[in-house]
Amino acid sequence: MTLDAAAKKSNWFSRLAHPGQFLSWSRPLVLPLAVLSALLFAIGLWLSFFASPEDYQMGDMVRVMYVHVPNAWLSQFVYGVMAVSALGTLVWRHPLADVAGKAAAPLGAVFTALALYTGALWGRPTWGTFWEWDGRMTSTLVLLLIYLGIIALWRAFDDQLRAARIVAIVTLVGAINIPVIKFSVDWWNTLHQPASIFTAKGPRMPLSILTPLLIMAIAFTLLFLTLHIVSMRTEIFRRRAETLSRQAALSAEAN
Amino acid sequence: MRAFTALIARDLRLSLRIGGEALTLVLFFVMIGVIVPFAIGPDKGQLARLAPGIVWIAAFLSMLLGLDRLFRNDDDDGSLLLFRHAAIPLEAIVAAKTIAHWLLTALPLLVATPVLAILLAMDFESWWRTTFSLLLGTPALVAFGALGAAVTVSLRRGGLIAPVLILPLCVPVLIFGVGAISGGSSGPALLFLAAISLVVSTFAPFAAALALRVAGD
Amino acid sequence: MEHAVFILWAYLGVAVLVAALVLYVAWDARRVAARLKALEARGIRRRSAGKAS
Amino acid sequence: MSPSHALPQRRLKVSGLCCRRGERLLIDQLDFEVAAGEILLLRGPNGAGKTTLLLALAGVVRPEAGSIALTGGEADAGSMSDLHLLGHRAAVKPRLTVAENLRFWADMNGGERALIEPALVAAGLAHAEALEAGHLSAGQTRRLALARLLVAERPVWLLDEPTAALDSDGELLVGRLLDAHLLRGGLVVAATHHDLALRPPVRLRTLTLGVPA
Repeated sequence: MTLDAAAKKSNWFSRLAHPGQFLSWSRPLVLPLAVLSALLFAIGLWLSFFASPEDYQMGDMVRVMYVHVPNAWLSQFVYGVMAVSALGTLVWRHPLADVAGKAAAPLGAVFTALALYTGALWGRPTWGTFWEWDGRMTSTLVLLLIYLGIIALWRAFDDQLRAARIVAIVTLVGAINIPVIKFSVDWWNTLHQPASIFTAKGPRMPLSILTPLLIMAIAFTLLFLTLHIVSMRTEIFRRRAETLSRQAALSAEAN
Repeated sequence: MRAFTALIARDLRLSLRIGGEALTLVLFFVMIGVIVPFAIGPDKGQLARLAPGIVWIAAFLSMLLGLDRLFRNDDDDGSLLLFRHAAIPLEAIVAAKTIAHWLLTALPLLVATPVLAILLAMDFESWWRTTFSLLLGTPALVAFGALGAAVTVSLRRGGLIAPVLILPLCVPVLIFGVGAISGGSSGPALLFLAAISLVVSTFAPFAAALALRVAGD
Repeated sequence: MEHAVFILWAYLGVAVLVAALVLYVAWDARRVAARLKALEARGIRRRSAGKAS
Repeated sequence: MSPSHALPQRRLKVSGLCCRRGERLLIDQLDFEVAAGEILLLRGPNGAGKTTLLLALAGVVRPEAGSIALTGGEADAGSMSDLHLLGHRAAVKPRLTVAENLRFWADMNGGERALIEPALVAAGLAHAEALEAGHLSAGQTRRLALARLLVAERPVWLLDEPTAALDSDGELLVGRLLDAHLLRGGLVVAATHHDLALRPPVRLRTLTLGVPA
């Protein structure tokens, strides 16, 4: 039995990922990201409302797609971010990975809820129902439940260091659900349409619809990145504040 | 191997000696079968149609009920700490405890399904299918349950949060479990169910053991 | 625009929830920063403050 | 006790060990070595990190920095089953009899069932063999926990307050067990407030852990 605590690597990544370093390099990023995101939202919204044609099949309901698809994409992307953070927590025991995972969970839950909400509103006129137990909707609902479970688990622990590693295990196990969502449309084909952007033969939609969709997707992704960075900074500050107040309590006891 | 079987034997013996635990679980399982006709009305045809799903839900809830005991007792009296230094790795210990838990919580339910079948007006064919699908599916439920129990072992209010965590993971088991019962093309669903059980009960001990190690740190 | 109601509700719901999220994140950031500042103003310093920031 | 054939020789080497519990750095840059046949006593006030150090040595708590090496085995792997940990909690099941408890741990830790009887005699529990462990007193439960160390022979013992809850007879018992273990080439790290009743030619060292900052 030989136990060696991991030697500190000092490559560029671990230096950038040090919480203190992260605080200083992320600060100037927040405003530009927020502005860029807002700008893209303005363009995207204008395009999707006024400058895009009606779909020959879906009619004007195509406009719901411009908010539905980005949220659906984020619901899975954010989980991907959490899964990578979980690996960072378990394998490299990186404190910033804990923070990234914790900050992402509520954001992911909101985007997943929005994906379900817009999906329901899209489903009513096109399929005649708000909710159908088809593969993709069900697995997205399951994803929302997983997000909520993870948030509950974070809150149940007092010791955030231990919480980080245990939540990481749950996050990785829950990641099984992501491929299930991805393939559910093929396995369990009921109502939801199959993939139409990332297919082997390239996008299956005209440029006039693809453009606003992509712009909206990028805008939403930038919004997530902005919020994620801010939440991570908040979480780091929160941990510092907790350390300080514990210290204050200890020194008050000593006096 | 001796340690593996000794652990299973101990858990079984403890449960039998304390007594009543398996019985309580069976009672709970059957009571769901008693409650349902009150809730949806005693129409035999409707009951028979819903029966397989009700049996699965009853099995699922019973499994959640017994979950907290899986590691809690051994954690409280310090056994869990010593298991790290046993002759077999912690993963094998989790596997042994999971098997014992399956024998104590799932097997009695399988034995009790005939009672439920009569209460819910199931015919022989659908009873047989239900029992077989439970036999194939419960290992996955128990394995996910072990993971949930391991993750929450260091939490005092863990009993509440473990079901919330594993419930979404168990959804595919329920889908294919019930799918295997409803006639017609039940073959693929049964295969899927068996595959899920096999995969989950293989990898869950590793994840659960990891969680137990973290919890002790 | 035969489905204007649904489209409107979809965009409205998304706008409201996203706005709520943004406001919450901003509010949380301010609150925590204020708390940290208050603690530091009381003269409490982290032992590793020198090397960390 | 069974005839005193020698135990496998082990050497415990700790260097630059740092352990953190929550926010506090309990153990800071600790170095020591314990050889076969030696006992190391850990001293220090409550909260000084004695239990944490034992847990770190047992591989339960992961150290923040530094290394713990247990050498002398055939291979480094599997050395988790080289050691016995005796903690505050007895790991005794009240609804199993005394003998069943011991048999379980003998099986679990790869010991021999033939050692159960001698262990019960050595721990002074021979008369209580068929009793459910729940009926034992606190001191007797402690004796049962000590007997667990005897049913599976392992060279390294990590003991946390081994004499807790024991009467003076029990303290002598701990002394006898430790003497025999050390004589056979065992290695002991024990956290204790009491002086252990060890027989004089003993290779004893003491490590006093600091007061918490």
